[in-house]
Amino acid sequence: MTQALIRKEKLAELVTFLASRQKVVGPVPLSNGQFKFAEVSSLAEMALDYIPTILPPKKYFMPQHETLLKYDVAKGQQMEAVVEVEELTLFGVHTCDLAGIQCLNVVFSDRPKDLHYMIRKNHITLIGLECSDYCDSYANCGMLRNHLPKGGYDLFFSELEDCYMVDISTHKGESLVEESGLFEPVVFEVEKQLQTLRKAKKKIFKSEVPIRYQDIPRLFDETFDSDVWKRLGEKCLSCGNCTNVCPTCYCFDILDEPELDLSKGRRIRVWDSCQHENFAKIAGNESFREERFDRKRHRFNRKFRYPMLRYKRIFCTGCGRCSRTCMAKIDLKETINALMEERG
Amino acid sequence: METIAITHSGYEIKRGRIAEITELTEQEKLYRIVLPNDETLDHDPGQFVEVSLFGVGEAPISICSSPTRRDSFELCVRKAGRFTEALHQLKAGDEVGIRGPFGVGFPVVPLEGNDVLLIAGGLGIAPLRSLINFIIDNRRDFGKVDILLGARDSESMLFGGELAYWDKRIDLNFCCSVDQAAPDWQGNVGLLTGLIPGVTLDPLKTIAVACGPPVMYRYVVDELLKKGIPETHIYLSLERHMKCGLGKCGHCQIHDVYCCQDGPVFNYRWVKKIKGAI
Amino acid sequence: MSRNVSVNVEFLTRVEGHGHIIVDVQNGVLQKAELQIVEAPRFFEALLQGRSIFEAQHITSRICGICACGHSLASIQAAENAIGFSPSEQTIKLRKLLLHMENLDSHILHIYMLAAPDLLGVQSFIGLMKDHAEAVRRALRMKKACNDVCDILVGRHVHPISCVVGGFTKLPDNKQLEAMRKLLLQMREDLVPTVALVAALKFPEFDRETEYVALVSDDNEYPLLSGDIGSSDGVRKVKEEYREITNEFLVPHSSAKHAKLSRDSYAVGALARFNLNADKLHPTAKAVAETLGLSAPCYNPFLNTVAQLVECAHCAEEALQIVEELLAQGVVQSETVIVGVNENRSIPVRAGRGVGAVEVPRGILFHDYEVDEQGIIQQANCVIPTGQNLENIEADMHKLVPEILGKKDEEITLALEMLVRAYDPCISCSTHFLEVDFVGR
Amino acid sequence: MGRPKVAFFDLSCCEGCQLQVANLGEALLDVLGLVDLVEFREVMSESWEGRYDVAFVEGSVVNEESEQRLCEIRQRSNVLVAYGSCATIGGVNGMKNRKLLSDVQSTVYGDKGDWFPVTKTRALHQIVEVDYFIHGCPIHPDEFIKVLKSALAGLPYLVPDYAVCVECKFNENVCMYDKGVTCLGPVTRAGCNSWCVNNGNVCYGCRGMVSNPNQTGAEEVLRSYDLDANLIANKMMMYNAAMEQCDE
Ligand SMILES: Cc1cc2nc3c(=O)[nH]c(=O)nc-3n(C[C@H](O)[C@H](O)[C@H](O)COP(=O)(O)OP(=O)(O)OC[C@H]3O[C@@H](n4cnc5c(N)ncnc54)[C@H](O)[C@@H]3O)c2cc1C
Ligand code: SF4
Ligand code: SF4
Ligand code: SF4
Repeated sequence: MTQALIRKEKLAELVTFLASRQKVVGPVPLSNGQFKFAEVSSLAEMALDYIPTILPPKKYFMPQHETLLKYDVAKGQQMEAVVEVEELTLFGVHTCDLAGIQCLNVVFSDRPKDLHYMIRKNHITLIGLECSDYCDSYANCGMLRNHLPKGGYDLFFSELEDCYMVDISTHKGESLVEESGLFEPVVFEVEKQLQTLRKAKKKIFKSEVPIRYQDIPRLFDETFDSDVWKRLGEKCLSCGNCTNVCPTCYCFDILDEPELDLSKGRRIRVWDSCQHENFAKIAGNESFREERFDRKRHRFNRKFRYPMLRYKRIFCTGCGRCSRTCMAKIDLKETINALMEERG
Repeated sequence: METIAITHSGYEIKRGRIAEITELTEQEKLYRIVLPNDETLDHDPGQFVEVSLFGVGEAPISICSSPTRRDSFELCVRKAGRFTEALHQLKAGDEVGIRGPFGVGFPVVPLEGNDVLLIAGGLGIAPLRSLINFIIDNRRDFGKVDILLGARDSESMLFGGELAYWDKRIDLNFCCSVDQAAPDWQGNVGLLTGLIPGVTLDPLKTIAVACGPPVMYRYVVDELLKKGIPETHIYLSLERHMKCGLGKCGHCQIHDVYCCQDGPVFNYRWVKKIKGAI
Repeated sequence: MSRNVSVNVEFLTRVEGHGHIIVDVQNGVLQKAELQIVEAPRFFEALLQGRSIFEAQHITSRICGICACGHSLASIQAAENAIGFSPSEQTIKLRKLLLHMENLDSHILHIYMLAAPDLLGVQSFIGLMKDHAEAVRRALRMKKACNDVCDILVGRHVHPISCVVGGFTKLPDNKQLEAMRKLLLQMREDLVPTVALVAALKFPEFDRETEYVALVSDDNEYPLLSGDIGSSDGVRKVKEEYREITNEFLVPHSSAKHAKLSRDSYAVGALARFNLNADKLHPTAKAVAETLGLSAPCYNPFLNTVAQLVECAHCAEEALQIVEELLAQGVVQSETVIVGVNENRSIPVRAGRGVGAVEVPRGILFHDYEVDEQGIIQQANCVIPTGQNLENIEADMHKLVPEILGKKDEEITLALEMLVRAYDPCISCSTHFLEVDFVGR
Repeated sequence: MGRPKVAFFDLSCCEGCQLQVANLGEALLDVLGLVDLVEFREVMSESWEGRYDVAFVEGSVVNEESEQRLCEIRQRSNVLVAYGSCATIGGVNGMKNRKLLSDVQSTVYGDKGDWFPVTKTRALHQIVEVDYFIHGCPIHPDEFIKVLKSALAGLPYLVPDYAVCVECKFNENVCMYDKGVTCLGPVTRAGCNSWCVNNGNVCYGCRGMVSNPNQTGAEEVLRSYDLDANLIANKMMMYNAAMEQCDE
């Protein structure tokens, strides 16, 4: 669509404007240089120079605990399917997380569609924010080509010298721009600045691992029996942190939560993880991924190979969260490097 | 936070009424279930439903009746844990929730006009029974039909009366074997795989369908290949942990496929390519 | 009058922990009056040896679920003294707040759930639900308020999480302080009918003068978290000399040790504190004392329950004041500590000995640790209030039984149970203490 | 059908878990509306002669007397629930199992140690059959309610067999390892909603280990923090020592 720009000094006003319309969520600082997406009411509460939040924004699209049905068994198996939603503006989402949301979109709109996800998604306004440098040494968005915007937002902000260039990608975004009255038309000078930024990024975001995007799935195919997996298996504690923090992990469990009177209750879904031992266990106690290394390998393949076959895209955004969070120091880039080394 | 009521979410259940319960063994019960308003489940043999009891949970269970019998459908459930034990507590007249049918069942179309070799181990007879009765009800559409059945012992053999009927029918070759024989057992003793060499068949005209515990498959496939049956003529039903049945929750994923939507029945040629599938 | 009485209450109810009361009267002469402590010993002192001083709070908090915050505070004080760490003013303030909540919570539990049923002639608070439904609801609400404040402050009341050596691992923000303030204001309101309820109760008449021991200080604050050890017989010692106060000894019928000072026994707890420090109470508490007719010195152990209610008023007012001060000043979040077992070396450690002396609901509690230069515990000792009271309880029983011999057996039994309960004994606590050197002298 | 008869008992413990029940506040009244509370020594003088539908037992077995009491309770109960770490895994009482019993006794009671005979600490299921486990030191009120509901519905309660980290991540806490201290979350079974970490402390493992912990992996991680071997062993065994002996 079109573009606009907003002066930096107007940004605070914009956030206040957004917050006056509906709940706004943005990156806020925690201790130890970490961040999370949380409700804000002003620009001052946010840290726009953040590195990937502990949990990705997926928690707004498919919450940790989510009600699917409400039931009442007082007279047989009665129920009502429900979605719990709220209008939400997500502010300052990096390109890697936008890519993560796009991955989830693909999965949940694949037939049979997931209405809970689809409905919630339609209540969320997404405002992206461009990074000009790697967040930290764990990030590997360059390798996955997610350092540049590839859609998936309503508005997208790129920080330039004294303004933000704003890409307007949807009708929803356009009306925000109009209603706020805080944006200006784009001028040539600013367009040039954006070009300079993108050119500079080309130099900065070199692939951290010497492999081309299209060659990645084959690497995993060829190293299925690699010893690298065995070594990861010895280190991995199966805590599931890597899957919970991953923007494209979406596995879940379904549970019933009865109320105290036992007749009414809710059926909910809760994030689950393929790293847990019982995840793939069937009656008779047979488990198809009993060994830690096997589960580790499954996870990597579910990022880099299987989704390529099914959805024609890699399900790693390069956000680096899994490596950042792992206390056993299992590192995604190191793992890919090790696989490449072993394959020779 | 606003709560919106929705329909067609995929998670809603139909309220199935248990019309009849038959105790097959100490571990297994057969449930005949009727849907409201004379609705037909309209399934394919080999498909499954998610059975649900609010407050307890859900479990995938194969439909073991043939789609040709349309007024109700049957499920054979083994007591395996929390959910299935709760199900075993129910009485006729009680309600269960039903979602589905789900998945890709047995290859009915390719089977038509061909000879059929059906191999069931243990509880694997449940889904195969659907296919067997379907074949019986459309008998002339199929060639020669062999049924091989294996069980731990005669006690755990399911559908005893029906087996005898199949055995009696001249248009079916029925053969069974037990791992451990009681003193009064007259039939074959030994692993199910031991029955395969004895079957006379035209390998290029035969399509084999197997359903049973995962350990069984490797041996069964070996025997079938020895018989000269082409890989593409072999179908296996794979059991995986399943939750949603909608190809989302990830539990049943094998490589890029979801067992619940793309399976549970797969062609062996595909299975062979996938490490760890069997 | 020569009669025989044999009281044998097995597993005394509505007290914390396991004890029996044994009384034997032959021909009108008291032969035996014992509070047998049959709680199996849990050996906390031994468990602490060889562990990091940074784990002491977590472990000793598990001595007792009811006074878990008190144990934590005494443990932390001892540990910080041992390694030479001085807490910040904000930390001390928050610790005082925690101690007030602990005393409030425990006293409310005792007044409503453990003591009131006796005085109202029912077997338990379940019995109260019929005729005193509003009181039960109020009691639960007041307890819940204490818990909620503790949840905000330290994560939970039973085995607090965030108060550790060095300070707090989590500090309340303004929103949370506001929530605490609201809860405490409600508490203040609920205390009014509570006082009315207790004012209407009739407590047994009984007096026995004894020695009372509690923290004392020279300033104007009602001493709970700091001070010297003082007694109504004029003894005053610094806390490091607590052993010269407690003089513990073992008796065969109790896995808890007994204690004595100037006389054969002494008492600690709300009544002891009141007797020694009544003039330092918050004005509201003084007014409550007046309403309830309690004045220092009071020698009726049954009135310990009344002293507890007076303290409730004090603690609630002081807690509210602390919260309001913090709201006005703002909590300095940067004081949050991350300690673990100090693997990040955030707190300097040195060898040494430290003693913690804290006034917890049932009286003065001592923790005493000796650590090496790595901060590993070499010796540990805990002296629990109930243990200090045991000898005094038995002395009370010796005086009480002859006075009520004219009554029916059930009445005697009930009177004895009530006496023991009035001390609000915490038996699980009392079965862990002391070292070899004090035994059997 | 009358309401189920429910009783609470305690063996060797701090009684903090009963307090957690008493502390349910007004929710306690809802619970009391569903069950018939017949025995609860800490807050009631009533006692009951008949069978218990559900008996909640807190505390560990540390001497012959408590073993006997436990067996009696088991005999009189249709359903037995072990609640609190002391009961479910031995808990802090188990620490003494790693020391010589006689040393432990004399440390506390000097030459009078044998006045109070004790045995090694054991969890309830090491002696009698246990139908439900509510882990934790103390128990989490939500889980207590969950188990109560399961028991009343006659359904098994499945204790989560994944790590505390899972809930910790759901709660979006900054990981303790990132803060430079070590945490037992990765090997401890979840269910407490990462209570300790939510409050800025580390997990001490009070719920016991997941059924198949990567213990060597975990020790490796702890070692990288320059802790001496004793401290690491102490850390892992604060709650789990009684279970160690059961594996022997
Ligand atoms: C496609 C398919 C068809 C099936 N058909 C039948 C059938 O016709 N009759 C029958 O009796 N059983 C059938 N099963 C198996 C049945 O789903 C499980 O026995 C049942 O889910 C166990 O649930 P539970 O709550 O009783 O067990 P739990 O108490 O949850 O666990 C007991 C055991 O069952 C395993 N288990 C739990 N959930 C599942 C699950 N969703 N899928 C597989 N295993 C699980 C556990 O890992 C454990 O080993 C089928 C399974 C699949 C995948
Ligand atoms: S696999 Fe790791 S780097 Fe890739 S998207 Fe997931 S968390 Fe981010
Ligand atoms: S803080 Fe502890 S429980 Fe939380 S993620 Fe880190 S290791 Fe796991
Ligand atoms: S975080 Fe760990 S120590 Fe704390 S309650 Fe949970 S399991 Fe227990």
